[in-house]
Amino acid sequence: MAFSVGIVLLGIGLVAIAIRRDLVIKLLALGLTNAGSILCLVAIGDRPDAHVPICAVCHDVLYADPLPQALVLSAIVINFAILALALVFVMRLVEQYHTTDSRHVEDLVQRDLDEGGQQ
Amino acid sequence: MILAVLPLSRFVLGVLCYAGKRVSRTVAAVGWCATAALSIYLLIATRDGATITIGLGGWAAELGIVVRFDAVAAAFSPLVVLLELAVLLYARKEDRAPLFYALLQFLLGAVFALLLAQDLFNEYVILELLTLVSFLLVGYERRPAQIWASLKYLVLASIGMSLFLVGVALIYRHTGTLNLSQIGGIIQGRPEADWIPLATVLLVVGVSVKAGVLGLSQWLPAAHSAAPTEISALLSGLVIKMGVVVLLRVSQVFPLGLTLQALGAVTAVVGVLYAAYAKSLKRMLAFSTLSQIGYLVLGLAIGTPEALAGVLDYAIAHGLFKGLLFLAAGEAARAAGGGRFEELAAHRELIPRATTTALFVGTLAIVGLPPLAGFGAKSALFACHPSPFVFAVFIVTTVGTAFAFAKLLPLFRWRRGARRSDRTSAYAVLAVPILFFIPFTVTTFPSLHLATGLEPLLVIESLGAVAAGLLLHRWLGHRAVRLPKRLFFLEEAVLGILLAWLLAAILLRAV
Amino acid sequence: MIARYAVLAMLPVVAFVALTQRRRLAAIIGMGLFSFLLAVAYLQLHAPDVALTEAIIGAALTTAIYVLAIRRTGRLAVVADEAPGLLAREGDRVVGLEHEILERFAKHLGLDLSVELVPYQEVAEQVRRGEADIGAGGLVLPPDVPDLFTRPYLETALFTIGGAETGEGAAPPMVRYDGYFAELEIERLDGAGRPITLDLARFLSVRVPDEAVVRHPERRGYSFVVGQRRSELHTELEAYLDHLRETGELDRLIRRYVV
Amino acid sequence: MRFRVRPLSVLTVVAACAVVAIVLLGYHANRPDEAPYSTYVVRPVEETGAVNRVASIYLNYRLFDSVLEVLVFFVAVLGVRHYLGTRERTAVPSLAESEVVRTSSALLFPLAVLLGVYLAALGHLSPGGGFGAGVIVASGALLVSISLGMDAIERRFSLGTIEWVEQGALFLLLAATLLPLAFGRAALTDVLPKGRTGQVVSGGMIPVYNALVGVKVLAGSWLILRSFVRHRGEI
Repeated sequence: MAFSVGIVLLGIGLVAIAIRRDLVIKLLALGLTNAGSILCLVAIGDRPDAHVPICAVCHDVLYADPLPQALVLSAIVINFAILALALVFVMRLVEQYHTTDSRHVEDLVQRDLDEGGQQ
Repeated sequence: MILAVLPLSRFVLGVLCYAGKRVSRTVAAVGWCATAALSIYLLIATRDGATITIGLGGWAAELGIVVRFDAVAAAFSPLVVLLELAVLLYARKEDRAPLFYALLQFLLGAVFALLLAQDLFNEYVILELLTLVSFLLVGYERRPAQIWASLKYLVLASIGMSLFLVGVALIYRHTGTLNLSQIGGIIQGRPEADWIPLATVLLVVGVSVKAGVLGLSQWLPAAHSAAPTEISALLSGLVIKMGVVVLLRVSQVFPLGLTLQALGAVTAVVGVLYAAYAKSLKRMLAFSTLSQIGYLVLGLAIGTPEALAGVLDYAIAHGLFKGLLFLAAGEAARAAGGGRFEELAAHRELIPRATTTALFVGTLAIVGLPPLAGFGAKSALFACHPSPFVFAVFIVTTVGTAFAFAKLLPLFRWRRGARRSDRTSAYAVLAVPILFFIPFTVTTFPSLHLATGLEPLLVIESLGAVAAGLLLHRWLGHRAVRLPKRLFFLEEAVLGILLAWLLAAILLRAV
Repeated sequence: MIARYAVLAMLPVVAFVALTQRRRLAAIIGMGLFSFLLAVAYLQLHAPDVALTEAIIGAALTTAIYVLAIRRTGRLAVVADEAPGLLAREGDRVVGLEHEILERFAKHLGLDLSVELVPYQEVAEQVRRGEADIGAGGLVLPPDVPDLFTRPYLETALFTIGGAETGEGAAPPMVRYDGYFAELEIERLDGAGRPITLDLARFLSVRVPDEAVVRHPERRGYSFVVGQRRSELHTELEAYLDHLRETGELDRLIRRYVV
Repeated sequence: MRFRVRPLSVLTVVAACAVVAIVLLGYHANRPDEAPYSTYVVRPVEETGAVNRVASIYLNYRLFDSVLEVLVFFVAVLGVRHYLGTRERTAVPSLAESEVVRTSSALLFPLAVLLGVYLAALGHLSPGGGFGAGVIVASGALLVSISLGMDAIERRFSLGTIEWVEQGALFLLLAATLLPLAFGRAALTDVLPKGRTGQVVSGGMIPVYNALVGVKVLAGSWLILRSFVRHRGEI
C-alpha cells in the first residue's frame, strides 16, 4: 500500500512538473516527486507487525529494516539542498525577467542568446 | 587506504580553499600533485589487471560501503589527472575566486568517489553531489542563460535520481543488499526472476538522465554550452562520463542489451544532427558530446569485454579531445568577440595561433583521423564486430561528425603574424596525449588489451568517412536548417523521460 | 490499521489539491501540510527517525524558505493608455470599466492589481516584451486578429477625423494621451494635419470642430492584450470574461460606466 | 482551475499513468511475501554501541554516505550564498507587526535550543540526530530574528564568524573520518571505545559526529535562512 502511494505521488509530481507553468509550482511538484520515491524506499523496509528499530537486544522481536530508513535520511537532506538551490535560481530568473512562467522564461532566454550572441 | 584518501582528501582541500585566493591556488596545485602521485601508484599496483578492494570503516560488503579500484577506475584516473592539469593551467589566466577552486576540488573528489563506488546508494549520493557541484559551476558567472540551463539540468537530474531511488528500493527488497557484486551474484543465481526487468528500467533511465542519453538529456546542450569555458571542458570531458560509468557498472550486473542499443542509437544520430546545424561553436561541441555519449552507450550495448575496453578507450579519448576543443573554443570566442561561426570566421586573424592549432588537432581527433586519439578508440569499438544496425549508426555518426566539424575549415587557413596565446601549456597537456594516443594507452593501460593496430581496412573506412563528410559539406554546408528547439524545453524533456522509460520498459519486457 | 490506510490515502489527495492551486501561497501551504502528513505516515511505517527528519526539514524548513521567497501576494501587472470611461485617472485614482474588470480578475486570481499608464503605442509592445502581464486602455481589436488579444468585450467603432478624403487606410498611431485632447484641438485639427483615427470612447470625449471631416465609423471591438507565451493567463482571462458575460455582470458594469 | 488542453499535456498525463501502472503491476506481481530479514538485525549492538539502529547505520556502517550528504548540504549553502549574496538590502526590519508574536517567538528560542541539544546528544539512543538538531536551533534563531530584527542578531554574530564556524565544523568532521589512518586503521573507522549500551556516553564516535554535524548544519541552515530573509519576497 505505502509503496503504491509512493509511486502515485511520483506520477502526480511528474505530471505537475510538465503541466504547471509556474516555476515555483514546478519546484513544489519536484519535491512531491522526490517525496514519492522516498516513501517507496521506506515502505519496502516495513512490515505491518514490525517494531521500531530502536532496541538494545533485537533478536527476538521483529523490527522494521533500519537500512532504508538510514538511506532515506540522506535522501531527504539531499532533496532539500536541491530545492533550496533551485528556488534561489528561480529568484534570480524572476529578478531578470519578471516572470515565473517557464515558457516565457524560455523565450526570453532565447531572445537574449540571439541578441547577445553566444560565447 | 589510499582508496579512501583519494576522494576524502579532496573534500578537505576544498574546505581549505576558503582561506584566500592565493591559498586556493596552492591548494589546487597540491591536490593535483597528490592525485597524480596516488594515481600513478595505483596504476602500477594494478598493472596486471588486479583490483584493490577495501571496505570503508572496516566493514564487509553486506554491512558497509565497499570501494574498489578496478579497470574502469584505472582507465579514468589518468584522464582526470590530465584534464585537471589542463583546466588549472587554463584557469590560472582567468582570475577565478576561491569558490571556484573549492567547487573544483569537490567536483574532483566526487569524481574519484564515483570511480571507486561499488554500492548503489553510494552512487546515488555521489551523483547528487556531482549534480549540485556542476550545477553551481555551470551558473558560476550568474548569467541568466546559465541559470536557466542549470535549473533545467537540476530539475531533470533530480527526476532521474528519484526513478533511480525507486529502482534501488526494488532491488533491495528482493536481494537485501546494495553492493553491486553481491547483487550480481544473486541475479546470476536466478536470471529469470520477474522483478529484474522493472528494477533495471528504473535504474537505467534514472542514470541515463545523468549520462545525457537523449530523450533524457535535454539539459545537456544548454548546460554545456552556457558554462564557463573550463567548466564546459570538465563537464563534457569528465562529469558526463560519470553517468556512463554508473551505466557501465549497472550493465555489468543487469542484462540490458536492446534498451541501450535503442537509446544509444537515437542519441548518437539526433546529437550529430543538431551538431551539424548548430550556429555557435560551443553549442556544436555540446551537441557532438551528446552524439558521442550515444556512441559510448552503443558500445556498452554490445557488451563483450573487448567492447567494454573500447568504450573505456573511447571515453578517455573523447575526454581528451573534447576538453581540448572546449578550452580552445572558449579562447577563440573571446578573441573573435563571439562564438558564432560567422563571427569566428570573420575575425579569424584575431584568434591566437596556438588556439587555432588546438582546435585543428581536436578536430582531426574527433573525426577519427589515424593515428590520433579518436581513431584508436573508434577502431577498438569497430573491432568487436557489432551488428549491422550498430555498424550503420557508427558510420552515420562518423560522417555526420566530419560534416559538422567541416564548418571549422575557414579557421584553419595558415597565416602569419597571428597573436600569441598565453594558454599554450593548457592545450599542450591535452594535445600531446591525443597525438600519441596509441602509445599512450598501450603504456598506461596494459591490462585493457586494446586493439591498437592500424588495420588497413579501418584506416580506409575512417578516411572514407571523413571524405564523405567533407563532400557533404561542399553540397549542403551552405544550407541553413532550423531544427525544432522544443525538444529541449523543460516540459518536453519531462515527457521525453516518460516516453524513454516506456520504450525501455517495452524493450526489456518489464510490462 | 485504519488510521494507517487513512493517512496514506489522504497523501495523494492533499498533494493533488495543493498542486492544482492557482495561488502560490496556497500551494506552498498545501505542500507543507502534505509533508506533515507524510511525517505521520512515516511514524506509522515504524520509521521515527525519518518522520522526525521529514517534519523538521520537509514540513518546517522547506515551507519556511518558500514562504520567505515569494511575495505575500503576487502582482498582476497591467500597462494601459488612458481611455475615458474605460480606464482613466480621476484625482489620484484610476477608475473605469476596464479597471473594474481587471480589479475583479486580479482578486479572482488572488493577486494585487498594479496599473501603469503608458503611451498607447507602447502598450502592446511592453506586453510583448514581457514587462507586463496584460495590456488595456481601450485597445481596439485589429482586423487581422493575432491570438494575443482576447475576444472583444464591448463593441466600438473607429472614426477618422481630418485629412484628405482619399486618405483611406494607413491611419497613424495615436499620440500620447497626456494633454492629447488639448493638442488635438489646437494643432492637429486645423485642417492641414494628417488624419487621426479615434475609437468611440476617445471620439466622444473630444470636441470635434465643425469644419473637421469625420468619416464613416468602422465597427470594431475593445479587448485586452496578453503576452504571447502567457496562454495560461490568456485562457484564465478569457474564461473570466465569459463568466462575466454569462452572469450578466458585464452588462451591468457597462451600463454603470459607459452608457 | 482551468487548463487549456494541449496535446503535450494529454500525452504527458497518459505516459505518466502508463509508467505508474507498469511499476505498480510489476511490483505487486512479484512481491516476495516477506521483506528480507535485514543483515543489521543480527549484528550485536556492541558492534557500534548505538541502540538506535538507524543511527548505527547512518553514522557508522555507512558513514561515507552521510559525509557526502553533509557535503551536498554544504555545497547547497555555498550556492544559495553565491547566487543571493550580490546585492543585499541593508536593513531588514523586524518581520512581525504584533507585540504578542514578538514576545512569544523570543520565548520559543530556549526551547528550540533545548530540543536541539537533546536530539543531538541522544541521537544514538532515540530518534534524532545532528542534522535535525541543527535545523531546529537555526529555526529558533529565525524566530528571534522575528522579534529582534535580523540586524540585531548579525551585530552579535557576524557573517564571517558563522561562515568560519561552518567551515571549521566541516573540516573537523572530514578530519575525524581520516583520523583513524593515524592509528593504522581504515579510514572512517570508529576508534573510540563503544561504552555501556544505553548510556549517554556510548556509541563510540556517533555522538561526536552528531555534535559536529549539528554545529555544521546549524551554521549552514542559518546562512540559508538569513539569505532568504534578506531577499524576502523576490519571486
